[in-house]
Amino acid sequence: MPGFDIPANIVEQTRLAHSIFLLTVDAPAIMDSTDPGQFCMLEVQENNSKDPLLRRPLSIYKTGSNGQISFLYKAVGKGTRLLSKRRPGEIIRVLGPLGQGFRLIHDCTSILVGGGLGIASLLLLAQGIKQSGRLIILIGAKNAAEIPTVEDFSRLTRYFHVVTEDGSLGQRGMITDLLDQTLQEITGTARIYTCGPWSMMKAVYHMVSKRNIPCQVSLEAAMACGIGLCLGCAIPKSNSRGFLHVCQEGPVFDADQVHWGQNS
Amino acid sequence: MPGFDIPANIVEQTRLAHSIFLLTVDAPAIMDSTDPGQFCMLEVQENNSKDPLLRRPLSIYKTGSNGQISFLYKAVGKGTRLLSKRRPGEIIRVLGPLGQGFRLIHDCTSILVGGGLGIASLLLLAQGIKQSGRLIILIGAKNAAEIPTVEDFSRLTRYFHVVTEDGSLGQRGMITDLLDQTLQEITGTARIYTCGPWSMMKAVYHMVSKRNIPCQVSLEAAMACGIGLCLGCAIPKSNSRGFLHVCQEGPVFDADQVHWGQNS
Amino acid sequence: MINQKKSTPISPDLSISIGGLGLKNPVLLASGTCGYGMELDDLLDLDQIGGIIIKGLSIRPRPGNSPPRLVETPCGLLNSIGLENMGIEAFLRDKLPLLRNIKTPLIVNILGNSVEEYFEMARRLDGAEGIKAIEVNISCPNVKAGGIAFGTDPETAASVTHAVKKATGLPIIIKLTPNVTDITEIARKVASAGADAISLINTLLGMAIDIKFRRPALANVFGGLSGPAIKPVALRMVWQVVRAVDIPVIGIGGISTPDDALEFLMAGARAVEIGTATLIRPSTAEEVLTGIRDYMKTNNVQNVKNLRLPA
Amino acid sequence: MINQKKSTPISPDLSISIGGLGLKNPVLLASGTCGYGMELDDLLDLDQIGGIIIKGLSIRPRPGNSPPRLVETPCGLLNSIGLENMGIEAFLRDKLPLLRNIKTPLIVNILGNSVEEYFEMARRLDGAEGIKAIEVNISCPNVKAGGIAFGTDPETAASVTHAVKKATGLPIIIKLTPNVTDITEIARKVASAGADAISLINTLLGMAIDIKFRRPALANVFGGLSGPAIKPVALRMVWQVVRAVDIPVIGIGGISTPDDALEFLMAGARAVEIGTATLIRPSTAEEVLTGIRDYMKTNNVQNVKNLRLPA
Ligand SMILES: Cc1cc2nc3c(=O)[nH]c(=O)nc-3n(C[C@H](O)[C@H](O)[C@H](O)COP(=O)(O)OP(=O)(O)OC[C@H]3O[C@@H](n4cnc5c(N)ncnc54)[C@H](O)[C@@H]3O)c2cc1C
Ligand SMILES: Cc1cc2nc3c(=O)[nH]c(=O)nc-3n(C[C@H](O)[C@H](O)[C@H](O)COP(=O)(O)OP(=O)(O)OC[C@H]3O[C@@H](n4cnc5c(N)ncnc54)[C@H](O)[C@@H]3O)c2cc1C
Ligand SMILES: Cc1cc2nc3c(=O)[nH]c(=O)nc-3n(C[C@H](O)[C@H](O)[C@H](O)COP(=O)(O)O)c2cc1C
Ligand SMILES: Cc1cc2nc3c(=O)[nH]c(=O)nc-3n(C[C@H](O)[C@H](O)[C@H](O)COP(=O)(O)O)c2cc1C
Ligand code: FES
Ligand code: FES
Repeated sequence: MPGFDIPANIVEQTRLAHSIFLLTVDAPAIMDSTDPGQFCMLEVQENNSKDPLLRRPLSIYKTGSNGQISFLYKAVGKGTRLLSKRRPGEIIRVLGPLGQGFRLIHDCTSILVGGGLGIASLLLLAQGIKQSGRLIILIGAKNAAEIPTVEDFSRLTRYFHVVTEDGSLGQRGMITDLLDQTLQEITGTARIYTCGPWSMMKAVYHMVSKRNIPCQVSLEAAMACGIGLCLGCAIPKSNSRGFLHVCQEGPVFDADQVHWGQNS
Repeated sequence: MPGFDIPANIVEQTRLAHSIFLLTVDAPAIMDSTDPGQFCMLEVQENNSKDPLLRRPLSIYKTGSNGQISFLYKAVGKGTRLLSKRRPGEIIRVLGPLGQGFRLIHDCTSILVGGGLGIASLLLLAQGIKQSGRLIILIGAKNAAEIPTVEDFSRLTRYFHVVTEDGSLGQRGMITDLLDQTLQEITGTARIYTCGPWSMMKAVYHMVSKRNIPCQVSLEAAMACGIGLCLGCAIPKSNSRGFLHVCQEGPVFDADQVHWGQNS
Repeated sequence: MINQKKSTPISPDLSISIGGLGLKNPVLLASGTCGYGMELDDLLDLDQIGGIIIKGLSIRPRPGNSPPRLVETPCGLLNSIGLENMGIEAFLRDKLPLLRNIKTPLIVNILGNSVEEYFEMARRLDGAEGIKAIEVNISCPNVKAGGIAFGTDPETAASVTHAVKKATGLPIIIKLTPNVTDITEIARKVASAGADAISLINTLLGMAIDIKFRRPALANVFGGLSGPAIKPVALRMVWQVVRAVDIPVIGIGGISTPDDALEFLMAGARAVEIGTATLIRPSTAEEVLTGIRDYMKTNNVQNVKNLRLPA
Repeated sequence: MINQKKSTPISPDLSISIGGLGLKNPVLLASGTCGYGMELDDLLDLDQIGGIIIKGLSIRPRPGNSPPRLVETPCGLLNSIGLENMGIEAFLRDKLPLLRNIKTPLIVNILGNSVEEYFEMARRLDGAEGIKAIEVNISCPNVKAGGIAFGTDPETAASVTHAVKKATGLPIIIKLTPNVTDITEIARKVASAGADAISLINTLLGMAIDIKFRRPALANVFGGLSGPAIKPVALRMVWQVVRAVDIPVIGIGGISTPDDALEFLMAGARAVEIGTATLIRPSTAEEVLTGIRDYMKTNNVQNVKNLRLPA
C-alpha cells in the first residue's frame, strides 16, 4: 500500500524562524495510517506550473487527533520556498504516508539523536517510545533558530539535552560529545535512533557500533516518485554491489545496512 | 527608447467580473511617458519559476497622477491566471511603455469602436480626444460582465453607446450595426480608432474604408520580447510579401497597412 | 466535421490495435516509470489503463548506476538509473504471477548489450503467459560495437528488430532514441525489418553540473532528460515518423495533461505513453484518459483515430 | 583550491580570448535575440557585455516565415522566424555606423543556402570597420543538397568552414546545430577545417499543435526550441565538444541565471551566449556577469578559465 494521494486543505502555515515553517494540512486518511519516521511527497507548484517539476519529500512531524498532519521544514531552495508561500485555505496535493519508518523496540533505553531539522522525523517516534520505555533525547544544531520546536521534545522526557555550536540554546558543543557522555552514563541495553546531516549520522553510527549498540538512521536522497517507481533514490549497501532505495526500503534503515564511506 | 524595466509594487488587484481584473502598480517612469495605445510586458511568474516562460503583454488602461498605471485584463490562460494571484505589496517586473500608440488627429469627429476587452487600449485615447474634439464611443460585447468598466467611458462623452449580444447592457445587437447607423448620422470628417477581436476590426475596416474614413486598429500577436528583438510578432502587410511587427511598428496600425485576408 | 455540436452525446470509441494486439484505449504507462506494475496499485486503477509497460529487463540482474541518479532541471528530469532491474528470470518467476490478475495488457520492455541478448530475451518471453507484446529499448550501448547505442545506427537497429521478430510471435514495438540526426531513417529501417509498431521518444541525452560541489550532478555524468521540457522534440519526431512509416506509432515524451496527449494523437500517434508524469502524479494516466474522452464528446469525435490531422 | 576563503578579496580576471579576439568578459548576447544591437540600448549597458552577436544576416533580405512564429512550451520557446533579416548590404550601410559607438566587440552571424553564399558574405564582412569576428550559422538548409542542414553533415560543415576561412582574416566561430547523432564528429571536422572557435547549441527542432484550432501551432509546422528546457542537452554537448577539440568552445542554451552560466563555464566553455533570456529580461546578460564575478570572489577564483572542471 503506497499511501494516499490527497488534495489536502492547508490549515496552518507558520513561520517559526527565519526560514523554518510549520505546515498543517487536513489529511485524515494519511493521519490514520502514519508510522513514526514516514514521509509524504508534497506538490509545491501552483496553477499547473511545471517548474519546479517534482514534488518534495517531507517527514510527517506531527499528527493531530482531528485528522491533521504537520510538516516542519526549512525553505532551502526553489521548491520549499514556493511551498512556504502557500496559504491556509489553499489546496495542496499530498501523497503519503510513505516508506518504512522506525522499528520500535521496547524494554530498553531509547536514545534519539537529532541534528538540526533532522528532528522533524523524530517527534512521532519520541511520542511512541514515551508510552513504553526510557527515553533520552539529544538534539544538536548550529544555533537556536535552527530548532524552533525543541519544546515539543523537552516536554516528553526528563532526559533531554540540547547543544548548539554557538551556545545560543543549551550547552555549547557538539552532539557527538553529548552522545559519548550519555553512553558512558547509561546502564542496560540501549538503542539509537538518529536523523540529521549525513556526517553527523555517520559519526553517531561509528561511535555506537563500536559498543554494539543497534542504530537506526533516517536517510535522505533526491527523489522523483517516493513510491518505488523510478529507482532514483538509491544509496549504496554496506556489503554488496547493490543499492538500497530510500523511498521504499527506507527512509529508516539499520545503520549496518548502509555503506557509509560514500556520499560524505 | 524601448521603455523602462521596472520592479513595480502592486497597489491594487481587483476582480471586476468573473475572470476580469484591474491591476494597478507603482511605475512613475512608465506613467510619465505613456501614450494612448501603448502596452507593457509583465512578468507573471513567481520565485524564479520558468513556467510560464514569457512575460505577457497588456495595454496600459489608465494612468494615475500619482505615478500609477493600471491594466484591465482577462484571466484566459496560465499566464494571466498566475498574474491574477499576485497580491498588493508584491513586486512585479513591468517593461514599458512599449510600441507605437494611436496617432491623434484633432479637428474631426473621432469614433472609438471597442469590442470586449479591446476597450483596455482605448481609455487613454478617449481621454486624450476629449480635450480637443468631438468624441463618439461605441462599445460592443457578448454581455455586461465582459465590459465591467464602461462607466470610465460613458462619463467622457454624451455620444456613448453600448450594445451586447445578449442585451444585458445597452441595446441588444452587433457593434457593426451600431457603427453603420452612426456613420449615417455624422457629418464632416471622421476618424475611426478600434480595438477588439480580429473579425470585428476586419468588419469595421471594410465598412469604413468604403467611405474613405481613415481607421487605426490596435492589433495583437504572440510576443516573446515586446521590444523588437525576436521578430516573432509578425503579421502580413497588405501590399507586399513582407511583415509588420506588432510590438515595434504597432500595436496600432493604419488599417490599410494590414493584410486582413489571413489570420481570420 | 469535428466541431459540429450534436444534440445527442456520442460515446466515443477509444479502442485501438497495435500489431494485432487490441487495447481498450490508447493511454499506456511508460517503461521505467511504473515499476513492475504493482507499485501503483491503489493509486491508479490499473484495469482502466490501455496497457502497462514493465520497466526494462535485461538477461541478468543489473545493480544500476551509483547515486546521485536524479536531478531536476527546468520542466525536466535527468535520470541515470543505469537500467537497474531484477533480470528477466526473476521477473517471470516472482512478479509476473501477481500481474496476471490485472485485466490490462502487459507489455515487457527489454534491453540488451548484444543482438544475441535481445534474441534470447524475446525467446524466453515468447511462451510467458500474460505477456501481450514486447517493447524493445534500443537506446542501450552495443558492447560489441564500441558502446554506440543500437538505436543510433540504422543497420544495427534493423538487426535487433530482425532478431527479436525471429525469436517470438508476440507483437514487437521498437522504441527509438531521439539522439539521432534523422529519426525517419531509423524508423524506416526498423519498419522494413518487420517491427509491428514504433514507440518514441526515449530520453534526450543531457547533463547538469552541481556548481556548489563543482562536479557533474549525476555520478554517471550524463543522464536521460524526460518530462514536459522534451515534449516539443518528441512531438516533432512523432509527426515525422507517422508520415514516414505505415506501422502504428506510439508517442511518448512530456505528456502530463489531456491536452498534451491530444497533441500526440493529432500528430498521428496511435497511442501514447505516460512516463515522468506518473512519478509526480500517479493518477495522471487515468486523468489523461478522462480528458481525451471528454474532448471527443465535446467535439463529437467518434473514433480516437479521427483525431489525426490530415497534413 | 577553490573553496579557500582568503581575507583579502580578489579582483577576478574575467577577460578571455577567442581566436585572437580579446573580450573583456565571457558573457555575449546570442544572435537573433538582441536584434541589430541598438534595440537593447538603455535596457542593458551594452558597453559592459563581453560581445554582441548580431542577428543572422543573409546575402539578400529575407521576409521570414508566415505567422504564427512563436509558441511557448514548458520552460521553452518554439520559434520559426524563418531568419527574417534586412540582408548584409543594408546592415553594413544602415546599422553598422550606429553600432561603432559601442565599445563592445561586434560579431556578425551569417547564414546561407550554399557554400558560395557563405564565402561571399564572409568576403564582404572582411573589410568592414567595427566587425571583430564572424559567427557562422550552419543550421540552415543546403539548397543544393536537397535542403539538408549544413550542420548535420560533417563534410559539408567542413566545406563551409574552409570557404569562410579562405574569404576572411577575421576570427571564425562555427555555430553547431544540436540535431545530430554525434556532435563531436561535426566539431572535430569543423576544427580541423580551420575554425577558430565553436559555439553551440542552436535550437532543437520541435513542434507544437494547437488543439483548439486543430493545426500545428506554427505556420511553418516545425520550429526551433530554445530556453531553459534545452539547457541539459546544451550542457552535455558543450561538455563533449570541449573534450573533443582544442579550439575554444562557446556555450549557449537556456542560460538565464549566473548559476546556469557557471555550469557551462565549469563544463569548459570559454564563454557563454545569452539568448531567449534576453527576450524575457533584457538585463539578463549584465546580471549573469555580476553573478559570475561574485561567485569568483566568494570562491576565490582568480581567472575565469579556472572554473573549468578537470574531468
Ligand atoms: C525522506 C525525506 C524526508 C525529508 N524530510 C524533511 C523535513 O521534514 N523537513 C525538511 O526541511 N526537509 C526534509 N527533507 C529535505 C527536503 O526534501 C529538501 O530540503 C527539499 O526537497 C529541497 O527542495 P528545494 O526545491 O527547496 O531545494 P532545491 O532547489 O531542490 O535544492 C536546494 C538545496 O537543497 C539540497 N537538496 C535538494 N534536495 C534535497 C534532499 N532531498 N535532501 C537534502 N538536500 C537536498 C540541494 O542539493 C541544494 O543544495 C526530507 C528529504 C527526504 C528525502
Ligand atoms: C499588445 C497587446 C496588448 C494586449 N492587451 C491586453 C489587455 O489590455 N487586456 C487583456 O486582457 N489582454 C490583452 N492582451 C492579450 C493578452 O496578452 C493575452 O490574453 C495573454 O498573453 C494570454 O496569456 P495566458 O498565459 O493567460 O494565456 P495562454 O495560456 O498563453 O493562452 C490562452 C489562450 O489565449 C490565447 N492567447 C495567448 N496569447 C494571446 C495574445 N497575445 N493575444 C490573443 N490571444 C492570446 C491563446 O491562443 C489561448 O487560446 C494584449 C495582447 C497584446 C499583444
Ligand atoms: C526514471 C526513468 C526510468 C526509465 N527507464 C526506462 C527503461 O527502463 N526502459 C525504457 O525503454 N525507457 C525508460 N525510460 C524512458 C521513458 O519510458 C520515456 O521514454 C521517457 O521518460 C520520455 O517520456 P516522459 O517525458 O513521459 O517521461 C525511463 C525514464 C525515466 C524518467
Ligand atoms: C527568436 C530567435 C531567433 C534566433 N535567430 C538566430 C539567428 O538568426 N542565428 C543564429 O545563429 N541563431 C539564432 N537563434 C538561436 C539562438 O542564438 C540560440 O542559439 C538558441 O536560442 C539557444 O539559446 P537560448 O536557449 O539561450 O535561447 C535564435 C533564437 C531565437 C529564440
Ligand atoms: S524516489 Fe522513485 S523509487 Fe524512490
Ligand atoms: S515580440 Fe519580439 S519582436 Fe515583437
